[in-house]
Amino acid sequence: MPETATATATATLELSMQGAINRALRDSLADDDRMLVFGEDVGVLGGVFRMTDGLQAEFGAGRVFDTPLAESGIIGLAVGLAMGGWHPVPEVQFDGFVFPGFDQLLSQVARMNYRSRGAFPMPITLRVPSFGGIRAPELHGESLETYFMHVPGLKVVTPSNPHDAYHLLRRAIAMPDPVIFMEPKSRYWNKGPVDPDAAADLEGATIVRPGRHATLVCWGSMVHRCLQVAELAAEDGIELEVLDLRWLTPIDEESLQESVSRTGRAVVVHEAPLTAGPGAEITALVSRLCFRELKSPVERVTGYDVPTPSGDLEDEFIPSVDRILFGVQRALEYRRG
Amino acid sequence: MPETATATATATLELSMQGAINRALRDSLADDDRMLVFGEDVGVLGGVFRMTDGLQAEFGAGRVFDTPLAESGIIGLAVGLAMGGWHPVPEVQFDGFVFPGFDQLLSQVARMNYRSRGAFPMPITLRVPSFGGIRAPELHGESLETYFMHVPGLKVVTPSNPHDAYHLLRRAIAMPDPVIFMEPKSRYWNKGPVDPDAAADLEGATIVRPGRHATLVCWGSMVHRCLQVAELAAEDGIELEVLDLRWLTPIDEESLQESVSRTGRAVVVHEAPLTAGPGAEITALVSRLCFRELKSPVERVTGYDVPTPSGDLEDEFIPSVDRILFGVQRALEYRRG
Amino acid sequence: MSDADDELLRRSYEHMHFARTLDNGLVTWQRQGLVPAYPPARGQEAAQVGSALALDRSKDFVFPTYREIGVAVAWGVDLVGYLGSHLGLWHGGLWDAARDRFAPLQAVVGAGPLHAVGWALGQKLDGLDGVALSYFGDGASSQGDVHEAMNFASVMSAPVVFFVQNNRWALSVPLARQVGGESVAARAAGYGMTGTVVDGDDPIAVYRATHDAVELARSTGRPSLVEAMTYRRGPHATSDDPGRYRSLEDERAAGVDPLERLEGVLRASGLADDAWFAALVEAEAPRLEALRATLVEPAPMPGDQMFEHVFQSPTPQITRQRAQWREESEHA
Amino acid sequence: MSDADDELLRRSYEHMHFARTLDNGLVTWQRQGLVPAYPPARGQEAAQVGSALALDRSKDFVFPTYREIGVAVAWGVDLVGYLGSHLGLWHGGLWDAARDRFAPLQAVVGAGPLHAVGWALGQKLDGLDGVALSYFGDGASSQGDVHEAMNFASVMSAPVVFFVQNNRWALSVPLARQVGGESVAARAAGYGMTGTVVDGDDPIAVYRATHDAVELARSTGRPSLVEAMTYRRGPHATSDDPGRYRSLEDERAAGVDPLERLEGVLRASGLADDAWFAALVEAEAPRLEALRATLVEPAPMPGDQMFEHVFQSPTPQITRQRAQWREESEHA
Ligand SMILES: Cc1ncc(C[n+]2csc(CCOP(=O)(O)OP(=O)(O)O)c2C)c(N)n1
Ligand SMILES: Cc1ncc(C[n+]2csc(CCOP(=O)(O)OP(=O)(O)O)c2C)c(N)n1
Ligand SMILES: [Mg+2]
Ligand SMILES: [Mg+2]
Repeated sequence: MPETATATATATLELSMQGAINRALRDSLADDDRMLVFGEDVGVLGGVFRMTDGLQAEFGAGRVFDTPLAESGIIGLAVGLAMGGWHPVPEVQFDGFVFPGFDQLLSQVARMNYRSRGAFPMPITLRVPSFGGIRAPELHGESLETYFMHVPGLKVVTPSNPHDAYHLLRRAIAMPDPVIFMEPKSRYWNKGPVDPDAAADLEGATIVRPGRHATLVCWGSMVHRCLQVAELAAEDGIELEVLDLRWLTPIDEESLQESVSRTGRAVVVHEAPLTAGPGAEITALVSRLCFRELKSPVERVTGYDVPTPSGDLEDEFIPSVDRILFGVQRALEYRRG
Repeated sequence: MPETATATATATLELSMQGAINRALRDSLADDDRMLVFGEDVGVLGGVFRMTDGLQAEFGAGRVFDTPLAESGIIGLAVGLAMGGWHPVPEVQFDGFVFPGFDQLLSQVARMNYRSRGAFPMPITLRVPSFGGIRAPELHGESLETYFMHVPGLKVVTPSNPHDAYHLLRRAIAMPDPVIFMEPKSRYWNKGPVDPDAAADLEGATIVRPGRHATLVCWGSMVHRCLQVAELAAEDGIELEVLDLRWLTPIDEESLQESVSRTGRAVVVHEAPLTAGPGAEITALVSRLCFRELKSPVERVTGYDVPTPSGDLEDEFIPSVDRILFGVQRALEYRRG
Repeated sequence: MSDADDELLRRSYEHMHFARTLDNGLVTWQRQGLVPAYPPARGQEAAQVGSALALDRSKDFVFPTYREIGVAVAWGVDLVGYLGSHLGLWHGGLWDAARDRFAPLQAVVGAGPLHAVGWALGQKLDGLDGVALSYFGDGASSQGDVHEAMNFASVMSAPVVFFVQNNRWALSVPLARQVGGESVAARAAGYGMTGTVVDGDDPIAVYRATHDAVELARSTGRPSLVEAMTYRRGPHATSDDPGRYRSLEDERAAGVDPLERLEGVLRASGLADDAWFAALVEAEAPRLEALRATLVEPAPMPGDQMFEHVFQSPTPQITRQRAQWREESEHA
Repeated sequence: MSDADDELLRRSYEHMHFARTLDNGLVTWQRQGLVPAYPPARGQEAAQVGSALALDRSKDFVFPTYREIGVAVAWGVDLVGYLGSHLGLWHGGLWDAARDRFAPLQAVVGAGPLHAVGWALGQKLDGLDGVALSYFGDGASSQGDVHEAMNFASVMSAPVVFFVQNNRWALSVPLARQVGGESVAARAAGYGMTGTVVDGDDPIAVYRATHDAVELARSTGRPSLVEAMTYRRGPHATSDDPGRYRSLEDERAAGVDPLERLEGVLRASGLADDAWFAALVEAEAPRLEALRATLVEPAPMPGDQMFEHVFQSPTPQITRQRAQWREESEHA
């Protein structure tokens, strides 16, 4: 059930990420009357995750509407609407169902501004409930960072907490370029403070816990887990820095370099499969940017090179606290030469 | 115009890559009566690149046939045929038109063996004319390595010369798993010796030119260019090793490690855009496997993070001899600390 | 009515009733925490059972979605294996899909029909006369893949029957906002094939329409489409709350439940009496209990199964990752 | 015939003739090495010009494929810019696609119709009465996207006209192996919309059918489909050799060339005489020569344009790559 925002004495609200995203959509719809929300079941139902709850009632079926069940159609429709000067914010119901819309996304959304030499900007924010962790059916728990990051013309962002979710989504919607907004569905119902008026510092990455022995590089669903790991490691006197990248395109190379140069070691954590995963790019960047400072090879703790397995096996697939700790240990125990 | 194979005194033939691929298809069709070839314009016409020339005439329209113009249909058809015990070898006419078939490729071809716990193997070889260099229209010159490499359940291979093309294709077709066969279309018409009976040593990567100052890591269309670079560098006394990876899934990590550990420096060259490109994985691997031996950060000389541009700009986009030489120079001139 | 028809009526009822019993059981077990999630087929039993019975188990092949429990029951799929998917043990399910000629569950709406076309084309190439039955919904009809499947089947003359369960809802979206023209069967003519609308709550009507379509495919190789008009009487899945998007009036417009209807027919025609119905319910109890027992303590899926089926011939990377997984799980 | 019809006949001929002249020119210039590749529209001029003239240049919007030179001519697109795409200067072309209400060339067969639907839906949401004209071919009709576009347009009532140039070939594949049922227009009914077949070699018939479809869309918001039956009289593109897949008989079955046919009508009805035709040809010469001149020495496309349009707001990565590109090109 969607919750109602409960205002505290200050402007800070206690919201789940679902509440924060719902509110960001509502506030953006109110501010920008060219913005449209559409997708499968986002209208009357309010979305299978209730992200669009109440929006059709408030803004009408012209601004917030259900489409037929066809992802290529949804994304292609967004292209045409953007060509007509609208700001589409479509939803794809689950990560794995971006694939049927892949051609429209890669060949059209990402290229129309280019193809038209700027005559048709594509201010489209595609919301994609992402990653695993809810023991869902097949193709409802995919981590598609790589597929998005490799596409020239797309920007990619993912929040790890309600406050960032609110502000990053509002920022994405306001941007003149297409943005893939990856929502960590396993964190939808976790609450946190949201200050709608304090948008500071959402440009790049952010250090969510400072440390000095190694940097855990993460985003979205894995940030909370990395914080748990850091807490456990601290009991053994190991101080891990946790860097929440937030933006996967563009990657905040400066923050990455600054942190890892300081700690000398990095462990990248993600749910996506290892090979050619998002961690490959981050590892390549760190290996170059911190070449002199790196005391050990960058560790990657990731999903395996297997299809996201069924619910019963999901905990074996998604990086666990233990697996991340093993990665940290490998990094710390490495001795050069 | 397709050529006729001209047998020399020995068993070695002088064939273009087009001729070698055409012959590999023919020989495989002859050996395996469950094999089927289909796609857009592959039947009567013999393919826009004449790869399937003469095959329908020889094997009939039941084994080699034209489909309607729909890539998802072509790939989905292959899945059903494989479920019925056939060995489909479909063609997608150009790289960029894999995208409309992406869902069937990722969610079905790559997963059906897994989903069915081996009840339905997918011995499908998908031929994809790939990479740029022929000044073609939009989406006819894409480099999709990353999109394929990141998919659990797919194998990926690309030849750089006619002999490898013949044997790698025959091997791919004979494999019980789905293989993406990326054909370097800019090399289709270059001739070379093909010995159909000598299939030795096609498992992993191969050193196509030995050297000792740095390793150029490349595959497909870029191998020839890297050889040119090595030749030029040799005039200046710089001995570059050229490693043709051939298999992008699985990557031959041993050969990579052996070569770069020896030379101490690596330059990865590919046409695909930089970010999250195939070079990211290779850089990540090398940075880990050769951590102690690397004298400089791995260089990546790649396409830029822009959509493959039109013919007039293609030479600016695809790594040129000069740009590769700049990369080599950066690697060689790097001084640690 | 012939004896064969009488027998068909009784067999249909048996399968439909057991499908309903199992469906109800799964919804209950989901509430009890034994099953993570389940998409009920309530109301669609006549369409599912009637169509399944029209096939030849020895040569035809079923391509299901995720809601075909009635088909699975009538077809005789190993139900413990079938439930493996809904239990979260293995996405595609755990029955032997090749032996049972019943493809793994398909999570991608609209992706299956192309597989049916490919399989059917293979039959033709092999000179065999098997027919593929492709199940999908009114919502799925919107997907591009379904169009491509129908066009391919027509152009290539693949012996496939496209069987649409039009249950009037695709999750929360009603037929009128899903299907331009509001009839999937009306699309068939545009592909040069027959489209038949049938009362999907009457198993005999469904059986006949499907049987005709299967015979057409078997004898001529031509595809066709059967649209069974029915109603999704339950939620989309156990996590869904239909009250948010449809009213009780909506639901009442569905008419009499197909099981009640068939019970009436059986009683009115004297084909079954109280004793027959009581015996049927009694015979179901142990079957249901046996299935429930497997849910209470399902055999856990070993983690290494995750690596086992990625390839027929695994890569060194998979082998290494599997070893690392084992090492880390043992030492954790 | 009314004066307006007379005028329409003459205007159609003018545009069709210039489109043909330019088309011929491009084929020649391709052989001369001035143009890398070109897909001729030969034979489709009546379909293209007749449909384009039925639109309102001030409010409607054209979504072309890659073969619509006749539409571009009739619509008045800046032709130097239009040729930019075929010259390899810029994929989408170099005219101002927003100002000219003529979308960039579309290389992905079947991708455009969804854009037309989106644009048309936007008109409706804006309370405007513009109509989108979506061009595509018989081959494109096989793509899933085209199905999704028609269904979306119908369900959402988007004012769009799907205009199919059925030129009987999709590269080497003939209609019968492409379109199940062999009629794209026959598909329209299945979406609850009108489908009209029209003689695509008669510009007036095409004009009228398109005009009706546009008026229907403008006044009711309903989409519809017009299928113009024509013939691709040239190769698929300059690189193609149709002799490999079709015979001269095939080609002769196409009937009289639409330009010759229209010339006959104009002469027979006394609407044009030798002098009129001669004047027309004479007026074309300088236009053609001016275009040729731009091809002989096209303004080179600066390399940094590659980076310029990736984003409206570029990333640091793009900016850095652009700088590196400049440095390396200058020092190379
Ligand atoms: C490609 C894809 N998009 C979205 C979904 C999410 N989803 C699952 S079932 C469903 C509705 C399907 O409706 P219909 O085809 O009518 O079948 P029914 O559920 O009524 O049996 C949706 C939207 C999905 N599984 N696959
Ligand atoms: C998605 C996609 N697949 C394949 C191609 C290659 N291709 C370009 S045009 C063409 C034939 C198109 O036929 P049709 O739609 O009838 O248009 P026509 O060429 O006859 O004008 C093909 C196969 C493409 N451009 N896009
Ligand atoms: Mg339904
Ligand atoms: Mg055509």
